[in-house]
This record gives sequence, structure tokens and C-alpha cells, in this order.
Amino acid sequence: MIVVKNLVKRFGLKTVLRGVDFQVEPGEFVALLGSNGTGKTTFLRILASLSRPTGGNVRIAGCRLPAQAEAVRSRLGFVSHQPLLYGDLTTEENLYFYGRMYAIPNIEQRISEVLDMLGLDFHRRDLVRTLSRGMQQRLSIGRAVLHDPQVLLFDEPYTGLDQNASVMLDKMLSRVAARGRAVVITSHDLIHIEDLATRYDILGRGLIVASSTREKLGRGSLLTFYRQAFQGA
Amino acid sequence: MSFQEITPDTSVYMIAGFTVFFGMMAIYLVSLFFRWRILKRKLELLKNMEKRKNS
Amino acid sequence: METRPFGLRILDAVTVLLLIAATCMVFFYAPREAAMGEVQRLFYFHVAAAWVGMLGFVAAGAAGIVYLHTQHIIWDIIESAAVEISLVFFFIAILLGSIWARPIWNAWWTWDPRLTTAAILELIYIAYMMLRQGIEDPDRRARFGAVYTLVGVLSIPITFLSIRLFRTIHPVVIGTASEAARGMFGMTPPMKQTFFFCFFIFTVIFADLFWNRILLGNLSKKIDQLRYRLM
Amino acid sequence: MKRDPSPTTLRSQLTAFFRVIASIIWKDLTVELRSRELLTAMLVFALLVVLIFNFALELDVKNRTGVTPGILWVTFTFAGTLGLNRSMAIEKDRGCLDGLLLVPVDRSAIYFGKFISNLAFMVIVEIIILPVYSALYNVNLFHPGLLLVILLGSIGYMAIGTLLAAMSVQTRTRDVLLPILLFPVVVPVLVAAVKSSGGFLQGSELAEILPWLNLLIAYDVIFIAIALMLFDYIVEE
Repeated sequence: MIVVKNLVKRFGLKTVLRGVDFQVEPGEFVALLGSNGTGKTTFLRILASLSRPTGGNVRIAGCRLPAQAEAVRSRLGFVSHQPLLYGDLTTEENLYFYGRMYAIPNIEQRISEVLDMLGLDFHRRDLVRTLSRGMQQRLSIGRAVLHDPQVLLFDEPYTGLDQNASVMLDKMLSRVAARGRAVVITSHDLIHIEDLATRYDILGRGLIVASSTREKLGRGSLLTFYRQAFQGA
Repeated sequence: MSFQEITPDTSVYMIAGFTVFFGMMAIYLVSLFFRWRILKRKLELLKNMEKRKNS
Repeated sequence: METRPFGLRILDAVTVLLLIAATCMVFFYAPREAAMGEVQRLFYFHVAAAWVGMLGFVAAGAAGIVYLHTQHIIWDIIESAAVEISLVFFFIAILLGSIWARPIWNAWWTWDPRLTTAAILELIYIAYMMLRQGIEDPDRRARFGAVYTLVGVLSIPITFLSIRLFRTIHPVVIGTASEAARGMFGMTPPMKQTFFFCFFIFTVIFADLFWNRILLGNLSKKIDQLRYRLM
Repeated sequence: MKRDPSPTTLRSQLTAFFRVIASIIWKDLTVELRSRELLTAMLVFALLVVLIFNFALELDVKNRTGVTPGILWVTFTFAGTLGLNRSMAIEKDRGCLDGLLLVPVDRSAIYFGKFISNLAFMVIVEIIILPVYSALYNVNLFHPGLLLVILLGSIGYMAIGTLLAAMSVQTRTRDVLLPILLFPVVVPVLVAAVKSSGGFLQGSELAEILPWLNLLIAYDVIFIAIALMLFDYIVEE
């Protein structure tokens, strides 16, 4: 679903990504781990077609970036650590706005479905700026899955959430991932990620330094794996 | 046009004009020179740091 | 690029010699203009400085287009060098124009289309500098700089046109309206020779400064690179 | 250009294009209807400018007709930057601009959407200011020619203003920078708009006003085209 070969990204003089190879199959849930400033966000923004790669190949759902960016965008949902929602619109209006731009048929019905799934049905007519951070984050997921994308990208979705909201988010994530989608999530919060993801890739200094699956690692050993990866690098 | 017969004395303005021209040129050149020197000094400093780092 | 190349050193020397020659020519070869007196000698440098400003303006626009096309940082360095030189020389041209205008038109400033357009262009350049100052990321700085240069380059001809139209519909010229006073004096052959010589010299000055300024930009880029490597 | 794997016809691309434009306009108007931040600020500011001019210029009956177009355009220009800054800040604050950029449509649709809603806000302010001004100073401003000039001038102003506001909102100095970037490049719009407004108000012949109208139209066309070409470079990393 996602095929990245030798991806390089430079910002002026800074080389953020120096030849990343990365692949995700449909149904896979990949956690991209790494400390701050290793290029996780940049990497996701390139996959989301928000940033142009300096070099290398990126293919998403068979379409090349950046040449076929529009085709990629229609097959992709992106949740940033900012909610990308309008504070002065209601929950429903925000979804309606994005739904119309994505040309979703039967928008009203689809919005109800999504709001049901998110457990936000009750807040349908609330202004987004009155919602809590956790609810905004959930709605932001709703915005990303509205057009039923094949690829979902999450950038640090746990930032700024309290315990309850995180648990709620876990539920949402496993629910949206369960439909044969390819999911990539970045985080430095290993605890939540461990149970959710099926594969862990570790990004360090602009390269994937280690990769392993949940089956291989076994429960509770992600932290050790993570530490070893950085010592090796 | 009365002043077309008698050439007015405008040499003060001429001198002022050329002073301004050469003054401005000098200021710009000096600014270029100083920027150049500051950058060179920084470069030296960085090169030394690099050497120390490598050795 | 720590030392300036040999060719540039020679060009520097030649430029200085030529500028001295031009100055001598303006003072001793060109005759005194009868209607305006000595101050008319400013005319040669005034027009030539404006010419250098124009060269810089065109160079900046061209570099902006090439930058957006190739996204190579060298074109950004060239563009900002051209803007800076153009800024300095238009400023000189405006000052000389004002000093020339004072005894002739009895006013430091006239809202003449060329003069006003040059002043607006200066403001665009200052805005350009401020824009660049406000952006950290070098790529974005270069991109925005190029975009704004292009917007400026396209708006300036229209500005000139609109101000000229403004003047023709309202033919109120400040000061006397005689032909001589408007600067349209007949040039004698020595005047013409001096005029074209200055044009040529200032083109050389432009080339020399441009080259120097590009090297400066390059050096600064190199230092940023080195500093980044050391971090 | 490579074709998409699912070949889309020009027509469906066009409908997508216009749907995005319409959605953005709908969204901006809904947000504004609810918060009323932008229009209130623009209107109050515009009224204050008109008021200040009254004292600054001592607008007696004799002076009025001569300076009216100037006052109107200074007011619109200043109120316009206020609106532009706010309208772009809304997109930048919660990262909404990224949300718009993720939509599968050509980026020029986003430019057009923002341009048209900015233009709508400016026109709304103008529609309110004009009668207020004519009541306060007893000048009749309801001349169809004048309205046309105001529309053309606002189009030119907002065409380039939307582009530059998208740029200035991404810099450190943000709202301070916009007027500095914008004013020197909209000089032709202001000159032409003031001149042609004055022409219509004083009942000049059309032949005298026509060059100014042509200039306005030329500026509008050129700068909408430029903005369309350059918008991509401003929003993309």
C-alpha cells in the first residue's frame, strides 16, 4: 500500500531524512518510533503530500508522489497533532465541510455513522472550540476517515491527552484500523503503541534503524528493543 | 526664460551631489567589506572547531 | 571561496580606474550646460545609477523565476544580491535626482513618474528585506523571496504606467514648465559621449559589485553549512 | 504530467474545483456569521477612519467632493488588511490550512475560495460604509459607475492581498508584515480606483475615465493569473 524507496528530505542545509526505505501492506498497523527531531513528522507530511520529497520514490496506493498528489490525497487520511478543525463551526458542520470537499455521497448519513463510531453523537451541535482536547482529537480522526481512505496516517495523536482520553483514543484507533487499511502512527509513547501496532519501525537520525513485528518481539519487550536499536545506531 | 541667458551658479548642489554619490558608494563598499571580514572570521573559527573536533 | 578569485581582483582594479576616468570625463570633458550650470553634471551619474538599478531589478526578477523553477539555492543568493545592489543604486539615483531638482525646479521632490516609481520600488525592496528577515527556514525564505520579487517586478511597470497616466490627465508640473527645466536639454556631442561612457562604466560597476555580493552570499551559505555540520 | 490511475474527465475535475471553492466560501461565511469577529473589526475600524478624516481634513462642503474618493479608498484599504490578516489567521491557528491542502483538488481552488470570501467581506463592508458616508457628508455616492469601480478595485486588491496574506501569516512578524508587503504593490489599483471614482463622482466624461477602468481590469486579470501561478509555492513545503 505504501512503498518508500531511498527517501531523502532536506530543509535548506538540514538533511532530515537520508534514504528511508519503508513499506506497509494493507491491514498492517505500523508504529514509527523515535525521539523528537528524528524526522517522524516530516516523514508523515511527505506521505500526506504536504511536503515535497527532495529525492527518492514514494508510492501510495499505486500512485507516485508528488506527481499524482491529487490521486493520493483522495485515498489518504491524515491526523496531525493539530486538530485541523474550525473552532467556530460545530462538530457536524466541520465534518460536513470536509465531506463536501471530498465529494462524499450521502454526506448526512456518513456523518451520522462517523459520529456514532466516535461517540460524539451527543456533541453534534457543539462548537468545536468548546470541546475538550480529547474530543477534538477524536473528531479529527473522524475527519480523516470520513472519505473511507485506504491509508491512514497519525502524527503523535496522544500529545496533550489525559488518561481517559488516551484510552478512548486507543479504542478509536483499533476500530479504524480494523478494516484492512494501512495505518502508520508516530509516537514516543511506547505503552499505548505496543498493544495497537503490529509492526514497530524505529527512526533515528533520518534512517530506519530497526524494525520488528509484535509476534517476533513478544509482549513487554518493546522498550528493550527500542533501547537496543538506539545503542546499535 | 530669464535664466537661460545667465547661467545660474549651481556648483554647490553639484558638489553636494557628488559627495552624496561617493559617500553612498563608500558606505556600501565598507559594508560589503566588513560583512566579508566578519564572515571570514567566523569561517576561521568554525574551521578550527572542526579540526579540534576531528583530532 | 574564501579568497576572491583572480579575475575578480582584476575587475575590481579596472572598475576603480574606470570610475576615476568617468569622474574626470564628467568634470573636465563634458561642457557646462548653459541653462542649469554645474549641477547638470550630476545628470550623467544620476541616469547611470538608475540604469544599474534597472539592471539589478531585471536580474532579480530573472533569478526569481529560475529559482522557482529549479529550487536551487544559488539562484536565491543571486536574487538577493541583485535586489541589494538595485536598492542601493536606486537610492543613489533618487538622492542625486533630488539634489539636481532643487536648484532647477525649486523643490527637492517632484512627483514625476520615474522618480515616484523608483521610490515605490525602494519600498518594495525594503518589504522584501523585512519578509526575508521574518523567516527562519532557508528554503521557505528563498521561495517567498522569489514570489515577492516576481509580484514586485510585475507590479512596477503597471505602477509606472498608472502614475504617468495620472500626470498626463492632470498636467500640473511643479515648478517651471520650460523644456530646459524639465531636463530635456539638447546634448552636445561631448555630452553624449560622456553620457554613454558613464552608462558603460556603471554597467561594469554593476558587474563587479554583483560578483562580489554573490561571493559574499555564497560564503555566508558555506558558513551556515559548516555550522550545521558542527552542531 | 502523468495521468491518474483512475482517469477523471475534465468535467468532473471542474465540478470538484467549484465544489471546493463553494465549500470554502460557505465555511468562511458560516464562521463569520457565528463569531462576527472579522466583519465587526473591519466595520468599526472603517467607521473610525471616516470619522478621523472628518477632523483631520476639516471636510467642509467645498472640499468634500474632491477628497471623497481618496477617503473612501484609504478606508477600504486599511479595513481590507485587517480582514485579510484575520481570515488567514483562522486558517493557520488550528492547522486548518493543512486540512485544506489535503483535499484532492488543485491548490488554486483553495486560493480562489479564500479570495472570493475575502472579497465578499470587503464588499459587505463597502456596502455598509457607502450609505453611512453619504449620510454623514451629504454626498450622493449611488452611481452605478462608482459601484463598478469599487468592485474592480476590491478584486485587484484582494487578488494580490490573499496571496500575500497567505505568505505573511507564515512569517515571524505576521500581521505587521502584510500592509508593508501589500501597499507598495497595490499602488496602481489605488491610483486607478481613486481617479475613476473621482471621475464618476464629478460627472466626467466616460472617455476620460475609461483609461483608468482599463488599467483596473488589466491589473485584476494580471494579478489573479500571477497569484494562481504562485500560490502553490507559498503553501507547499
